[in-house]
Amino acid sequence: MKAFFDSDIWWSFTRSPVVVLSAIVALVCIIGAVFSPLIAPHNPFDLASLQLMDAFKPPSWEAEGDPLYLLGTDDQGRDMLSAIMFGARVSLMVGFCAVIFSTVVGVTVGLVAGYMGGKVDALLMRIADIQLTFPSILVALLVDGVVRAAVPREVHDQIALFVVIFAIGISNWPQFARTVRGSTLVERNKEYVQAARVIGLSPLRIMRSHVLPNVMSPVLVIATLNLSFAILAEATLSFLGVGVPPTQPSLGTLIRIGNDFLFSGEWWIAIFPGIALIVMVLSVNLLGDWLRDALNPKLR
Amino acid sequence: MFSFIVSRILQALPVMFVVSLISFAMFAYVGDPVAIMLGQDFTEAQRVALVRDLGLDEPFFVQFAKFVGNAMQGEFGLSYRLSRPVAELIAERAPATLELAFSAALISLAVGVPMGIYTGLFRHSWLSRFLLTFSLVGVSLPTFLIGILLILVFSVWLGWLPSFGRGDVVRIGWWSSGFFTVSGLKAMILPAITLGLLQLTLIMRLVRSEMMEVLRTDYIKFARARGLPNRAIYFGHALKNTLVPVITIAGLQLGSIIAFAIVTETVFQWPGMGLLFIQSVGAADIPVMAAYLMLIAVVFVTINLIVDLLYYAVDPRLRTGRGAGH
Amino acid sequence: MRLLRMAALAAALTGILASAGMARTVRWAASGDPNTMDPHSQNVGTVTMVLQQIYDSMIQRNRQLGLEPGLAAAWRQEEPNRWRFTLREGVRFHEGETFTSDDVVFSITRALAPTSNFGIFVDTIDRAVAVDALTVDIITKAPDPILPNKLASVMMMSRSWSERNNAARPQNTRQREEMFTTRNTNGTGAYRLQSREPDVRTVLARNTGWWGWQVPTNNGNIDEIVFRPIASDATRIAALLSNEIDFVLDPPLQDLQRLRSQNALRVLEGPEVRTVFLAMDTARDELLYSNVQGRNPFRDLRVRQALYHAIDIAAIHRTTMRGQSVPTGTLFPEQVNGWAREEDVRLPFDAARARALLTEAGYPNGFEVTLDCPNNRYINDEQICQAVAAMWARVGVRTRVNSLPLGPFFAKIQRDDTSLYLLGWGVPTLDALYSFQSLIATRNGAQGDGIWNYGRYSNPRMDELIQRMKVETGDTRMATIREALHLYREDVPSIPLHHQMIPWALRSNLQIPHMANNQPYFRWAVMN
Amino acid sequence: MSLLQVKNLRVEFPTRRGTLVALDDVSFEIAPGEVLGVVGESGAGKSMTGAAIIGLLEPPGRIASGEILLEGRRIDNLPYEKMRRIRGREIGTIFQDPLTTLNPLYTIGRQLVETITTHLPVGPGEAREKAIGWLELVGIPAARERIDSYPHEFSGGMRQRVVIALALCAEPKLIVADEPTTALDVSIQAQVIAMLKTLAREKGTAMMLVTHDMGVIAETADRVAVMYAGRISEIGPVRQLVRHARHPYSQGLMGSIPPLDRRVERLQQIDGAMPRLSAIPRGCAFNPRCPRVFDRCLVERPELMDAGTTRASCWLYAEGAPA
Repeated sequence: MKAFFDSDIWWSFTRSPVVVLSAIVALVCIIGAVFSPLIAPHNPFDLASLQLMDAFKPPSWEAEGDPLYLLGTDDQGRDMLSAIMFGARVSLMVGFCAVIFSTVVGVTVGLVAGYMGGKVDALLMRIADIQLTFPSILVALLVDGVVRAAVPREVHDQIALFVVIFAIGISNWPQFARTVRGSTLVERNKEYVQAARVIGLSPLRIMRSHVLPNVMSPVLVIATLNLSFAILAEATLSFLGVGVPPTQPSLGTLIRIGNDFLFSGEWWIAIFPGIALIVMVLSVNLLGDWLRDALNPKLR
Repeated sequence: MFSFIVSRILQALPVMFVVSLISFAMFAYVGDPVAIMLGQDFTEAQRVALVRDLGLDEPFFVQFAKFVGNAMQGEFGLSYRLSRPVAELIAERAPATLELAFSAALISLAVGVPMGIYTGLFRHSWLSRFLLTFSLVGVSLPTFLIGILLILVFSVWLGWLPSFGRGDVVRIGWWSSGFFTVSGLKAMILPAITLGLLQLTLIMRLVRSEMMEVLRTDYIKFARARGLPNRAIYFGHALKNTLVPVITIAGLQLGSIIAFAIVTETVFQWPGMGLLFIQSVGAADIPVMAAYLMLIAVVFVTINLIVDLLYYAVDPRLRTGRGAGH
Repeated sequence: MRLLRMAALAAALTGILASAGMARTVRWAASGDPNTMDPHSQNVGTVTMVLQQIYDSMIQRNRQLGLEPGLAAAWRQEEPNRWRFTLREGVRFHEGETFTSDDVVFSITRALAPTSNFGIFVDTIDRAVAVDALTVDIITKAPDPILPNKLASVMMMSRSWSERNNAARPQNTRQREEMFTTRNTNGTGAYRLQSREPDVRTVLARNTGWWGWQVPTNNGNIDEIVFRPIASDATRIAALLSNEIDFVLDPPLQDLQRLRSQNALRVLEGPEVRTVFLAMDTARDELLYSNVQGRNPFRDLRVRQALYHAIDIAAIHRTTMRGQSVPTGTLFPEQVNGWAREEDVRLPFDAARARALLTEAGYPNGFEVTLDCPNNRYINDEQICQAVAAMWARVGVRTRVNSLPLGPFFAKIQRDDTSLYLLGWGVPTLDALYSFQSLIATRNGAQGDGIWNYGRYSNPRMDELIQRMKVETGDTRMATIREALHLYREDVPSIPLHHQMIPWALRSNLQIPHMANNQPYFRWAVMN
Repeated sequence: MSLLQVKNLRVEFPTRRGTLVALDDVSFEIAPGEVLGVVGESGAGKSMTGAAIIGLLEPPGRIASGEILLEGRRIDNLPYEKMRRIRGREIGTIFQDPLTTLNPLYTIGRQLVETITTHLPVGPGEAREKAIGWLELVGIPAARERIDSYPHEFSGGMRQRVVIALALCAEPKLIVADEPTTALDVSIQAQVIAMLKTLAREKGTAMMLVTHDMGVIAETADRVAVMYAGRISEIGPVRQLVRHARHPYSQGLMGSIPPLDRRVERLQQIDGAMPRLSAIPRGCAFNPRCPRVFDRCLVERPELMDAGTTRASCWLYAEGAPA
């Protein structure tokens, strides 16, 4: 740990106020989102607690605002701040799970392809190429559309969250696979890996203990940048109305709902979730950008 | 040259095969067409008759071959939602999407490439820093929010530009074009910017990093050491080398414009294929989705082919048969 | 290359000329698009609002929704079961065919076909008989006092055109059939269909040869109507605010305040003859979408009453509808013949009573149920459902709102594939029977009875009253309606919410009479 | 007068842990037509010196103090545009790896022609003839046909010949050749060096030949500078320095010269390794490895001083050194 704080990464981290700020923002977002059930002022999912008479309250600093609702309420009387916190929770959860999913799939495929080489490599990379030809948002939409058609609506609502995670995750693995394969090819031919082979270590073990650690830093960079992509993809799907189920509104869902009130003076219903989304994604992007530069000093 | 194209087309075949297989699987197995077409009250005889009519009792590969055969003639059956031939629907919508994508691509390239070159060359100027920050905000802004904000500012507050639709279109054969009317062009501006912005920032960042990569190469150092003027180094040597990878990735990015058009078209109620597709996803209208998938695959394969040809034109190493150094 | 450029230039010029032409064009938007152009296939407002500009009926509505001669210049009930209609002379269809009694016989027969969705307007008709080219007799199975009211909704098609194009029977939308009439029209009306791209735009052009332009009240001066569906509320209103649209049929309620404050815009307000209510499956022994096993809670009157009591209609009126609704306790608004103030009384909002009733009925912990809800059909339909769901949650009935676009929504409930749904019902005939017959009567296969009764409510006493309504006249009939209304209040076959108000938003230079049936009649529209 | 004079050159790299001194107090001269060999281990500062002379130090590296003079003119502080005109025209450069120094997307002819027309007052046609002439001079067979070939159509050795042609084609007075043969096959190295040497002699071009290959130096150079940890540790005529090196480091190096012209992979004769720039010891930088280290070496840094036939920076040659 001490080594970490002494490292170049930590140094370049502390050197950039923007990066520190975005890390703090990201952390606040994550904490606010993860612990929203504990710290949110209201529970927007508890239908029974909604008071329709409290609908359309502006933010508390406005003339008609209610101190009870800091950022105002939506058309059903939901507290916007709580809705945003819960929404961010859904957005982040989908984002993280999707990235983990694509990382696991992508890294595995990349390692196998790079290590085995030959026909396995050619086949796997051909699949990745084919998928890369399709924009990931389209893949996600298609997966969602197919599942929607394949399962009854009630079942779909129950598994919708997983479908979205799967759809976004599956749309992004080739990036990881390609990078990892590239690094694996390089590592594979290095002496220590050759040596490990010669002394008869199992391929699995070699990959895990020798190849994997060396490909982790590009993977980390891609994963970070992909997190922002995944969050945006989820928001986009939800905005289009095909993402997470309406019972678990994400930030994208909130923006879609708020969009209807944008011109009627109730701007806060769309603007606050929009700001939350942008701030979250921007801070993740800044972190990812910095991480890429920090792990790849020659690019600076 | 000819054999190059042929080999590329041959390579595209498996892609098309896989895509049509997925398409077919969606078409044939998802959402049970028989149940959908029969509705509530039917007799067993009716069901069997329909199964036979649709050819669903035939072996898999026969059905698949028929599907591919029909698809090649543009025949995808009726939309479940609109009760109209899918091919007709798509043909009606395709010009809107393609014109929008074309305009967005033009914007993103015409602005993104110069910005990328500039920020790659003058890395420390304040303008570069500004553009980089701008690009980061650009990739962090979801497309739909950009669209909403543009509508709010330019349509509602300022009243300069239309907020939805294509304006007046001119028919040229079966193609409908918005390029020849004032209202069509005005209607194009906001959606094209919305759609192009993300690609613009991506292309800018791509060009920038490629430019920086190229500027670090030995042949650029050597060009400097030979005392060539900066103009010749940057725009002669560096740019051309930058373009090689940029062409590939920009080609793919431009392809994804067509996909992102789905979002833009929803926000601007742009009557293109994307709007059709999203309505179909919502309504589980499988024939439309399958046809759209096939069409997009064709578009992408075409884009890839064009990219390869450009690559071929730019990089002499490919022209001598075997690629050295790759 | 040169040639191509010339062609493009020419095309561009044509386009510019067309756009800068002198024609008075109304650009009109609504959230939904008609899903067919067949005049007898879908009895839905979004279809009618376009088709009634194109097709005429024998009897038409005037500006007060009263009746006036249409294609029939005169009519008379010759015998209790026989009506005689004298047709207008010299009327031609848009494609040139002369309109004759044969077309009337054809159209009525077509509306009677099994695939017709307009059966309710012709349910009492036995047959139509052409007496001569301009005279038609309509024979009813039983005396039908409101036949002219119903015929005001039956559009007249050309027999030769329809048969030539294999469209002798209405398109079957349930089986996803496409036929010629899905996209083509040939009416006698004030406007003809010039072009149509489903979901994109529908252009109507003035039919200068329309017989009605001779009638002084038809003072419309619109040359062209461009209809565009814009599903997104925000986009629709942005388009109006930025002068891309002249007329929005269904402006979102939340934007009214802002629209009123604009000088260039006007908001026309008025009630619609349309009542929004919640109906539930009272037929099955076990609900399709609920966690209750082995019994159907909605068959228990106490449960229906409990759900009724749990609704805070004042909150919905104030917040969800922003005042644009008339809360009601009955099946239709006062414009409808048969309405009675004493029967328009709601069960009061009383959550405690609701919980008590649920406990009494054996659901002390409530239950779960799914509420099917359209999200682009009625004013704030989805929001109403969500508000209701929250209110029911407070008495323990955990309600999942399943909101769908109108196409899938209607398809779903029309398959009886629902446990609970929200519906809004307009009354084009302005007579009580229409609502009772469609919504409350037992579905018995007869034309019109119970065809929109997707909860399959069935009450023999109610059915008897409805059958009597069909044949009785005068005070006897009024008393029957009154009794049916009272039974409706007591037995709660559905939970009424409100009559919707239908504000229209338009540019100030456009005048069009606001109609309680939410139908714009462009023959009366004037643009300065 | 010397062609090139480098006086007390100091190059620094600012980093987060303070400033690294990459070159410190480097001084030498090159006479017209003279070949100066610069040797030393990787990281000793050989290439850095070359880069400083042509004014192409990689940022953030910068010349902190000292002067570089070409024919008596200072060139280290010239504005970019003026310095550009000197590069190629007055000082030619040859880089190490011929596979990467040529732009793969342009024909070699185009690259030659643009260099010639940049610096010499000739039209494109004449420049092309000159280019063909240079290709013939550097030994490209069928130069007239091959001038329109792309770099990847040549072998490594041939490409380095093209690079040499590019460096010479504007007829510079000085060539900075940074490890010109290291990347080539051993069998070709000798040919290329021989060609380079002959050409330089014919044209009267002076050359700074950076290499770690003592064999090449012994055969080609007139004088040799030995660099260690950013400083010149010894400089003198090639014969003296090879045979009678004075500095203990040079002695170690020379001990490693194989009897024949064979490339030496590593200078392993001296124990230990050159210190990193961030950890240069106090006193003489060589002191941890020096077999003849004594007190003064640990505290005071030696300047270049006369050491008989050569000049060396070693306290052994100062007054009062232990015998």
